[in-house]
Parts: sequence; C-alpha cells; structure tokens
Amino acid sequence: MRLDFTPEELAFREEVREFAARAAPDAMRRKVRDGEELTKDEFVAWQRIMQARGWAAPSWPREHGGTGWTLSQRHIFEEEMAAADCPQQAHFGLSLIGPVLYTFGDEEQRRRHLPGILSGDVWWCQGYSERQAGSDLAALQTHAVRDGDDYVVNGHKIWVTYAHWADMIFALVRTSREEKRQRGISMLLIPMDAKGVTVRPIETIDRNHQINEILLDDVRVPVANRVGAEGAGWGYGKFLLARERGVGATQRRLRRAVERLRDRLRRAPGPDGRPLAEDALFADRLTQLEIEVIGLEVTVLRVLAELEAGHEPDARSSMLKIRSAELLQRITEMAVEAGGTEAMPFVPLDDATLPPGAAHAVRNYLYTRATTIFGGSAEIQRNVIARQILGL
Amino acid sequence: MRLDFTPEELAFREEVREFAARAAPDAMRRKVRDGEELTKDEFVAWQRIMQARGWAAPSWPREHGGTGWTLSQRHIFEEEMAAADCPQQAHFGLSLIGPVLYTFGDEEQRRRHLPGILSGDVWWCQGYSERQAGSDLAALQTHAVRDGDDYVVNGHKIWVTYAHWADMIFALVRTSREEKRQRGISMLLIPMDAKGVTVRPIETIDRNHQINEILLDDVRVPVANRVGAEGAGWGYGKFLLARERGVGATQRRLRRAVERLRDRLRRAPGPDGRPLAEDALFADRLTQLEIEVIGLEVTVLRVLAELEAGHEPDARSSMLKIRSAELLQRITEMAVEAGGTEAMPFVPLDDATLPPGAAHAVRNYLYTRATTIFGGSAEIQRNVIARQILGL
Amino acid sequence: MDFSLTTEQQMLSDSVARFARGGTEASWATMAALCWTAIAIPEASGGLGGSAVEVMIIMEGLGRGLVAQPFAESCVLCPTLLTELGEGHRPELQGMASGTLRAAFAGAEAETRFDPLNPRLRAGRRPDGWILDGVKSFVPDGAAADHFLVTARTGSEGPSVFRVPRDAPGLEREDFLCFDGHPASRLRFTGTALPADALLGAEGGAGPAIELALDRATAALCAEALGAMEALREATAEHLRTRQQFGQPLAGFQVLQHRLVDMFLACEEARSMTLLATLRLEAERRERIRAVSAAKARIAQLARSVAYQAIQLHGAMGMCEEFTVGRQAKRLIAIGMLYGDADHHRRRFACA
Amino acid sequence: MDFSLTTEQQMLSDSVARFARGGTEASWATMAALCWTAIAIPEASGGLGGSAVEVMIIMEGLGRGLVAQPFAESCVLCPTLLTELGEGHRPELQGMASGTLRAAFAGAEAETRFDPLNPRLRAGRRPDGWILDGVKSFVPDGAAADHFLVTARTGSEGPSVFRVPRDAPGLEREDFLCFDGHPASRLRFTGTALPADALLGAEGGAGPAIELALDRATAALCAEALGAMEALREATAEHLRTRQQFGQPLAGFQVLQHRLVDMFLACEEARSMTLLATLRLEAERRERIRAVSAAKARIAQLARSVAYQAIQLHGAMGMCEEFTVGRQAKRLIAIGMLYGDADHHRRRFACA
Repeated sequence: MRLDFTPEELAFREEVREFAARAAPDAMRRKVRDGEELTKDEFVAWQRIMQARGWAAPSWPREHGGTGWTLSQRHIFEEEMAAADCPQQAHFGLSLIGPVLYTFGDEEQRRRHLPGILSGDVWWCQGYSERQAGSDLAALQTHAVRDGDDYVVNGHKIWVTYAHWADMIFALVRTSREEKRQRGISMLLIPMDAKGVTVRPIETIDRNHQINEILLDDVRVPVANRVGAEGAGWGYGKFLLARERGVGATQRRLRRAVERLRDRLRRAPGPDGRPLAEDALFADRLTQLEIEVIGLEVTVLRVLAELEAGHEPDARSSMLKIRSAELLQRITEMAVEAGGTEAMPFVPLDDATLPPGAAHAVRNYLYTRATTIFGGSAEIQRNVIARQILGL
Repeated sequence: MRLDFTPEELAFREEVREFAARAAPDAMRRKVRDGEELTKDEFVAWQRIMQARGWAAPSWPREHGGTGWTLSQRHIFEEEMAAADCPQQAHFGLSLIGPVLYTFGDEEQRRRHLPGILSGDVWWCQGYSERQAGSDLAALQTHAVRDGDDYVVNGHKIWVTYAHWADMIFALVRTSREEKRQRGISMLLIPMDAKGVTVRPIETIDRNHQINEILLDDVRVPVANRVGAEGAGWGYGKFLLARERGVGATQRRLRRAVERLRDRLRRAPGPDGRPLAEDALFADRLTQLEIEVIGLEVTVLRVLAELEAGHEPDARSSMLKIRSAELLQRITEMAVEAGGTEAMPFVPLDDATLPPGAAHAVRNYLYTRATTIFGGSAEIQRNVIARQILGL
Repeated sequence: MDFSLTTEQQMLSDSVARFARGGTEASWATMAALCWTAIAIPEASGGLGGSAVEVMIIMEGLGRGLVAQPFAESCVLCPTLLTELGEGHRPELQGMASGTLRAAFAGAEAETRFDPLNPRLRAGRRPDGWILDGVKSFVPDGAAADHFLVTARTGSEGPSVFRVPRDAPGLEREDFLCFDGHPASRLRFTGTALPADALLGAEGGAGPAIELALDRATAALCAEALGAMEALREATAEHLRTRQQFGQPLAGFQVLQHRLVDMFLACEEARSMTLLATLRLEAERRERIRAVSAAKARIAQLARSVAYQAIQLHGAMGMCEEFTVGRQAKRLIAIGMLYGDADHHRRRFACA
Repeated sequence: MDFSLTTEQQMLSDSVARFARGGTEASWATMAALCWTAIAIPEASGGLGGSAVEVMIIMEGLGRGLVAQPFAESCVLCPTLLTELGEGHRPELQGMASGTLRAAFAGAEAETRFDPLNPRLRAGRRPDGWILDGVKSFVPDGAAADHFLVTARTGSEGPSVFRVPRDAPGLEREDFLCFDGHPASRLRFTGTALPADALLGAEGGAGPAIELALDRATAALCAEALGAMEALREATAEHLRTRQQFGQPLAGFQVLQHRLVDMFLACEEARSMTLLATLRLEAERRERIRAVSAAKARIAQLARSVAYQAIQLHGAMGMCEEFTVGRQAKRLIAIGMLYGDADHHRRRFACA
C-alpha cells in the first residue's frame, strides 16, 4: 500500500504545475482566489488557453480530442490547477453533453458538436428539471410530438445554469406516455436561438443571475437532433447524473478555501483585539474543518484507485458529493462568520465602496446552500446509499 | 407576563426549601449528589420520610392521600428537592399505577393498593414491553385466558425496571385477538410471588442490574385484579405513557448536573497543567450546555402554564422528553470526557480502589443512552410531534 | 409565572399582524401613526412607556412579516441610550416618539469586532466642544437617520456617546444594502467639530447605558428572529404538505417530517429564550446580561439552523430570491450576527 | 496510490478474521503462535520486521471481533519504544517477539492529562542507579506485564524512560477493569531503586521515541476502531433488515435508513483516516504527527457517533451487556479517549 503517486505520475505533476503557474492571466487568477465569478468571455478565453496547450478535454479519450489521461493523471491535473488558482473549465459541453455524444451520439452529431465544445466556441446548457420534476426527474412533462422530420416541443425547463450564455441546450423531453414513467423520455439537442425558446432569468438568494427558466413554445427540432434511440433518453440522463456526482477534485479547492480562510483569520480582528486566528474557538473549528478536508482527500484517492481498478462508482460517489457539499457549506459559512457585521454589506449604493472581498464571501456562502440541493439533493444521495448498503 | 412565581408560591417555596435542607440523611444526599444509585431500603426510607411530612404523593389529589398541589407547587417542590440533592420518589406505584387505580380502578382496588404505595411498603413494577413489542406496544403477545374467576397468564415481559425489588406488577396482556390490535388488551395486577412468575436479571451496559425479564408461566390471576373493563387496557397504558412523558422537573436536575460538572472542571487537570475549567474549548462547551438547560427551564415553565390553563399536553411534552434526554446525554458525556483516561477504571480487582466518583460518572453516562430509547424512543417522539404539527 | 397576553397586548399583536401583511406598504409613517414609535419611550419623555413585552410583540410580528424597518434600533436602542444617559428631557425624544425624527446608533467598528464598550473612534476636547476622528463601519439604517449616537473614547477610562447631526462637518457617509436587504452605512469622521452639548451624559460614563440599550435591542432582535422562524416553519410545513414528489406529498417522507420536527423544536426553544431575555430586561445587571446573552447566543444558532432547513426543504425554490423563504432565511442569518454572534454572547454570558 | 493488499497481507487478514471469530479462545498464546507478536519488531531484534500495514490489518480484525488483547501496547508501542531508544539489542525484545515476555507502557498520570512528554514521576540519581517516586495512574494491561516502560523526569530537560520489573521493590500495583472490559493498572513508586541500566536510551532524550511509539500505537488503535465500527454498521444493518415494528422491518423507515447511511459515511471516513495515519508513520516528524493526530481526532468523533447510533438503532437490545453491540460501542468510546481524545489531537495537529 502507498498513498503516494508513482514516479511517472510525479513527473506529470511537475509538468502540470509548471503550466499551471503561468497559464492563467493574473486578473483571472485573482478572481478565482477571491471566489469571484468569471464572465463568459473569461471562461471562453480560458478554454482557448487550455486548447492551445492540448488539454482542452482532460476527461475525454484521445480519439475525440481529449488527453486520454488516466484517472490519476486527471486527479493530479485538477489538484494542481486548483492549487494555482486556475479557473475550472466550467462549461457543460465538456463535462456533460460531450461525453454523451461521443458515447451515444451518431457520427454526424460528433462531427458537428465536439469541435465547438473543445474550442469553447459553443456554450451548452442542461435542460432536465421542471417545476414539478426536481428530484423526481421521471415526472417531467415537457413533450415532443413528431411532425414529419421534426419534433414539436412544448413545455418548460427550470434551474438551468448559464442558459443565458448558451448556444445549445440538451434537454430531456417526453416523446411518449408509457406506463413506466422513465420510458418514453428522449434527449434532444436544441439551438437556443430556435423559434419559441425563451429564457427567463432567475435571481438566486446571493442576488446573482446564473440560473434560468426556459420556456419551449412549439419549438421545432429536427429528428436528427435526437441523441440515440427514441425513449432511451432516461439512460443518457442517468449517465450524466452519475458523471455529475462522480469523483471531482473539489477537495483540492476545499483545501485552498481552508488555506484562504486561515490567511483571513490572521488579519481579522477577534475578541480582545487579537487576530481571530488566535481565538481558541475559531482556531479549533478551522482545525476541525482542515482535518475533515484531509479525510475527504484520502477518500477521493481511495475511490480513484477503485475506479482505476475497474469498479463501478457506487455508494461512494454519492458519499463524496455529500461530504464535499457539507464541507464547502461549513467553510464558506466560517468565512462569513469571521467577518462578523463587517461581512454584511453587500450592495453598494450611490458611490459607496465595499470592503474588498466582503460581498464574494457572502455570495459564495449563500450560493453554496445549493450544493445540497442541485444535482441530486443530500436526501436523495442518502436514499441512493441506503438502497445500496441495505440492499433495498 | 412574568417569569416569576406569585408571593404565595414563593412562600411555599420557602417551606419546601426549609424541609429539603434537612430531610434527607447525609449519606443519602451524598449519593444523590455523586449520581450513585440508591438501594431499595433507601428509597423506602425516603418514602417514609416524605409520608411523615405529609408529602407522600405530591402529584395525587388530596382525597386519595396526595397533597392536592397545583402544577406550579409540584414544580417548585421538585425543583427545590432536586436543588438540595434529595432523592426522587422513584417507585412506579406513586407515579404510574397509583394514578391509574384512583382514576380507573374500583373501590376495592384503591382500598387495597393505595396505602401500600403511599407508605412505600409495596413496590410496583411495570410490565409493558416484550421482545417483539417495544416501540410497537400493540404487538404484545402475552395472553390471559379466562378460567372461572381467574385469568391464566402466559408470556413474558422485558425491560422491567426494578422487577427484582417489586411486590406487584401491573401488566398489559392480551385477553382476546381482535382485528384492531389495540383492542383486546387488558391491564392486570399480579403479585410477584404468584406461582409461575420468574424474574431474570438483565445486565445493562453500565454493568448494573436494574432491569429484568419476567416469565409468566400459567400464572393464575383473579379476575378481580383486572383494572377497569376487559379490553380497555390499551387506554390505561396510553394514559401512563403520557404521564411518563409528562412535564417532569428534570431540568432542575440538569442544572445541578451542570453545576457539579463545573465544580469538577475546576479541579480537573487540563492541557498545560491549568484546570480544565480554564480550557477555552471545554469551558465553552459547558457554557453551551448551561444555556440550553436554561432554555429548557423556561420551556418547562411555559408548558406548566399551559397545563394550568387547562390545555392538553401535546407535542410540547414530547419535546421536553427529547430535549431533556439529549441534554442529559451531553452532560454525562462531558463529565466522562473531563476525566480522560482517569475516567476509565470501572471495576476494581482484588483490593484495588477507584478514584472517588469515577465509576458513577461512567455508569450514568452509559445508562443515560437509554433515555432516548426507553419510554418512547426519540424517533417515536418525533413521529408523534410530526403527526401533530403536520396534521398527518 | 404567566405567559398570557393582556387584552391590549393581544390587540397590539393583531394590529402588528395586519400591518405586516401590508408588505411593502408597511411603512415607517404607518408605524408612527399607530404610535409604535413611541412605545418604548418613557411617558416623561413624550412616549407611551410601554414594557419590553410590547416591544417583543411588535418585533415578532415584524419578523413574521419580514418587514425591514429599523424598529429595534430607532425605537428601542436609541431612545434607551438617551434616557439612560440622563438625556430624557431632550426634544429629540419627542421627535423620535412621534416618528418624525430618526436616530441611528453608530457603535460598530471593524477593529473592535463585537465589543461596544471600547471604541477606537477618538473624541478630542476643543475649547468650545469636541472633535471626532475615526470610522464607524456598520451603522444600521444610517441613511435614514437625522442624527447619529456615536460611541467614542475620550481621555477618560470608559466610552462616551456623542450626538452628531447627519450634516455635521467632516462626516462622510457611505450607504449600502446588507445581504439581508436591510440598509446600513459606514461613517467616516474627519475632524468633525461638535458643540459641548453633543456629549450625552457624563464623559466616559456611557458604558452602562450602552449595555442596557444594546440588551434591549438584542432582546427585540430575538423576538424578530422568533417571528421569522415561525413563519419559515409554517411555510415549510405547507410546502411539505402540498409539494408532490415520487407520487406522494413530501410530508410523507419520514426524514423530512423529522426535519420539520427539529424546526419546531428550534422555534419552541427560541420562544423560551426570547421570553427569558424580554422578561429579564428589568432585572439587575448580571441577571439581565446572562438572560439576554444566553438568548442571543442560542437564537443565533437556532435561527441559522431553521434558515438552512427551510432552504433545504424547499429545494431549488428555497434558493430563489423571488420566494420569501430565502429572504427570510437571510434575515435570520443576519440577525445571528447583529450586536454579537453566538460566540460573543456565550463568552459574555460566561463572564457575567 | 495503491490501497490493495498483497497476497500475504490478504492471507494475514483472513487469518485474523478466523482468529477473531474464536471469541474468548482468541488468546495471547495463539497470537504468539501465529507470530503476530513479532510482526512489528525489526528483524535485527528478533522480529519479523513487518510494516504498519500488517499492524493495521491485525488491529482492524481484532476490533471487528472485539478481541480484548493489548496488541497495540505490547506488540507495537513497547517494542518501538525500545528500538527507538537504541535498545534494539536487548534480549527482552526477543521475548516480546516470541510472546513469552510482555511489557506495558506506564506513561499516563492524573496530573498531566494527555501530555506524554512532561511526566511528573521523578527519577533521582543514586550512586549505583536510580530511584523512582510517583504514580502512573493508567497503565493498560499492567497486570499481565513482566516489566514496565516508565516515563519519568530527571534533572534533564526532556523525559526519560526506565525499565522496571513487575516485582521491583517499592512498586505497588492496583488492578482494575475499565468500562470497556479491558484491564488496566495504577502503579505507585515509592523509593523504587533501579540499577543504572534501567535507564533506556539517553537521559532526558526519550521524547522523540515516546512520540513515535505512541503514534504507532495510536494508528493501530485507529485501525481497531475502524474494525469495530464496521462490525457495528453491519450488525445494525442486519438488525434493521430483520427486526419488525409496526408491521414492517425497521429498514423500511427512512429516518433509520439515513442513520445507517451516516454510519456508513463515518466508517468510510474512518477508513481513510486510518490509512492516512498508517501510511504516514514513516514520514518525517511533522507530517507523521499531523497524519496520526488528524486520524485520531476524527476517529474519536466518528467512533463515538457510530457507537451511539448503533445503541440507539438497536433500541433496548443495545443497552444490554449480553449483546455484542453495547460492548463494542463501549470499546469505541474507550478508544476515543486512549492516548489523547479528540480535543488533544486537534490541538497537537494544529501545533505541529
């Protein structure tokens, strides 16, 4: 047994580290460090930088334009990039629909869509949830009726992240009403500029616009835009959900967040005029968080080793999602606690200025409440684990 | 609004306080203070002292030999007795079967059983649970078959506290098999020396013998020993369970436990050779507990005021049970934590001696795990509250 | 003990509930018209001389209805500070009672965290008065205030309080909205010259008045939190009853039921703590401090956990600004931090 | 990284599982016959020179089977202490390897809580050796030990370690069972005279050896806890599947399902922490300390919560001494306290 990487992996780490140190422009790096949100232009610029380095798609196989890295290499890559405050490659084309297309799509779909994803030129969003179909996705109502070579799609989608930036949406729609609700669902690729597509912004409690509602009103979608077989969409959806829940390298970002918080505590005034870092209660809570993050790091390595050995991601990937969400919530909470009332100012009026970083801390704190809701709530994850470990 | 008692109540408090200060023998008081268990003889002696004062049954109406006190008086009484480290009047005759008998029993049953309860001469135990009927009491299997003027009882009861000290048991038994499981249950009063009654000790994880299993093998019980109507036992059982969950004055004992713990921390060595009481983490946890105990005290007063105003004890009595059990668990846990490895010695071998109080702290800590299990588990209490507040 | 409302108090409670349902029309003018602005001001100073219970009733109602008015600051904290400093005769108090004059308390500084008794803002003597230099970093509702009650240190041992008009020379104000939507300001004093009578009460003697004023305001905030918690609990219960998932209402899932029970337990405990703080405001100092700090410390925890659960149980809807639940949750989180967080108040409780 | 067992390690694991199923027959003699007593002792000292992974495998198995043998103390802590003090040539080590000689570590004192580096027990020089005075309040498995490795302070700065035979003059021993059923002793030294070679290693120089020996033993205890936690999780899952209440198995109740999930999460985290501690034992001091203390701090919390949940979910059965669940829970609680509780190890982690 060993916790450490092989010499080859360590050499790879050096390579990534060297790149990471100078890859991102300073302004971008500063924004990542402060937990500030990047603009779409910045995300696209970053994707171009990655493509120029040949690392446009770290998780894709080589034949589709990916790096063909092992899981360990991907892990090392993600760790090092996070440690150097490089942005994530955040668009859903790369992480979600791309893999669906090269796995289940036809040749024409691959040829048409993969290049735009790799270059960052085409931005995708994911149309799954509906008002009455959140955790219970099989209850979705948006329907597509065949009309010649088109489907005519009607319905709505909600909680669609970055829909207002997107060129394309991959959506689950009902193509027939079967007894078993999961059947009769298909996946369609729909241009966002198609007639009948309306995007409505949703403001979240962090006073930000990232998610949207999408109305689909008699939208005509060529049948050629269906991925795979009609009625097989549920399977692709599950494939994606499992990926969304998969082994991410978020734990390195958690470690960075703890480090940043520790820096902050050294400067924050605590009781008795000493820095908060010397406050026994605060320091101890931070230590507790740090220890739990370390535990998660080892768990990620364990899951990685299992995946490399060919095991299916099982209850343990739900576990990673539960634990990393919970830790992220506690870390961002503590960052706001550290500020006290100084953390409260949020929106400057007239020509007022806010203390640097204050609003980001609060924004991250508030938005992080969603990590136990979106993409399968913590309760759903626990149901999944319960079924597996109890054999229910 | 006011939090304080009326002048009359304050005068009553003085009266109780004066009595409490000298009522219990020193040895008894010391045992209560250290959390040591009293012997049966001590419990009986204490009941005699209370009877001599005219306070044999603080919760009973005057016509049955009780004090006829208001709820506030009872509360004040229990608080003051606890504050002075007086024992509780612990036998189940007083708290459970006595009230059933003067409420539902016939004249003969009252005449025969109440005096022995008041004097402490007759010790009762409660026969409800069975191996397959714990939280789900309606599943009980012990059955009584009518044979002339007797019932013939077969079955077993488990988790019977102090059965080995008891002269009598009040048991729920099945007298017929109805479709609705709750019907067909009757309550019988059975002498423990009846032929066919066997008591088997159960050792709990605190290495103590307080609870027992009781085997009932063709035990003949006169029909006259049935309380109330045949098949009505479930109602009496529920009456008792509600009483068991009712507004106790445990919060004053909690406060005493916090005070004792604070004393202990002043003497316990902490990190860096200073007393644990000066350890910021420990001191803060104790403060947290103290604050929560204060909250519970106010809640008890609020529930008391509602009961005095004639409201039914509702979800709030389950709430008191949940909260006091949880606090008791945390306080006893902290007492053991304070000891560190010094708290671990439990059973002296040969002529070894243990540090004073060490074993009691552990015993209380371990036994206290039962407070969220016995008498309606914390989960069941939450189900009860959920039904009420959700209107399910 | 007795926790029932008098007939008048019940009427007040009903009136607040009606007012709070008004939503954005729940204005300061209406509050003044209803004489609530006068309720915590002694009769001798032109107020109604109401008790802490009336304040609690109003604040609980405002919390329940998510009314963003600085009642605790403007109608409780500031008037208390003035009267306790022996300035009960000042005409400002009558203006505050009638709602025509608003004050804001400028106590918080970035450097001193939650300690209100050791301000760094410096007040120097000059021949005909005082001169103030320093920054107050967080002044709730500062933009709407006609004058500020500013804590400062002079040569003396303890803190002093100065009355500063909003248009005082050398006073710069920056305004912002907090994450809970409430307005607040930052004040920068640069050689701000004040007349001699700007000093309220005795020089260096304002400590006890500041403590009491903050305790009253803190108890009031506890009541506001209680109201908001109850509202979230009810909204969540309603959501669980009506929202369908997997072919049944969410209320059918035992895990969610028990979460709601935990919210209920938190609300009940918060009510007990609020009553404790409120009914002990008139007690001697140590008892009052222990009651108020115990209440604030615990309610900060309970409020946060209710806020989180409400968001979680509402799912994605809980994340949306358009629904009340998220906004009410944010207000609860903010209340937990105002005038000292849980850590601060546990420490204050333990040291009292 | 690689977390798989070698073929030999897998065989060892199977062997430990068979041994642990033996229950009360799981004796020291059998462990010696299987050569486990030699596993952590270097080959040069007559042992097998096994790695920390083998120790982990054995301890996890002992924990799973609730075997009350002082493997961590007698076969890991004491041998490490001897070899690290440069006493690897001592014949005692061969006796310990063969299982014929047992040692116990006498480090804990009532006055110094969890600090092993500043003993109060005093060792004074005398012409031909040393004289010991003081009390060791908690010596695991002291009654079965042939000799004790006793920490003491001399005139020097740091701690020293002395080897004291069980029948040394002026040494009184009191034995007791701990609440987890494990035996321990209290040792009182009154003018206990020892020869010069009773001092192990350099005077005042034992600190690093004590630290490393305790770290190895602590990592071993983490593995024992992991085994016990897994056993409780499995027993609880089985109980939920089979026990009927209200006409369905307990496993049908979502609240209980999620509790079991939390036990699962705790076990997985404990496994990660155990691996971390085990695989970092050979790292440089700071990294080792951080790994071991992080693991012990977290496992103390996780073990306790699994213990509590196992009792709670077993209901009244969990309270009975006759069932394994309660005893295993007690062992977990005890492990949480041995060689430093969570507070101690969080502090040690933070200061490292």
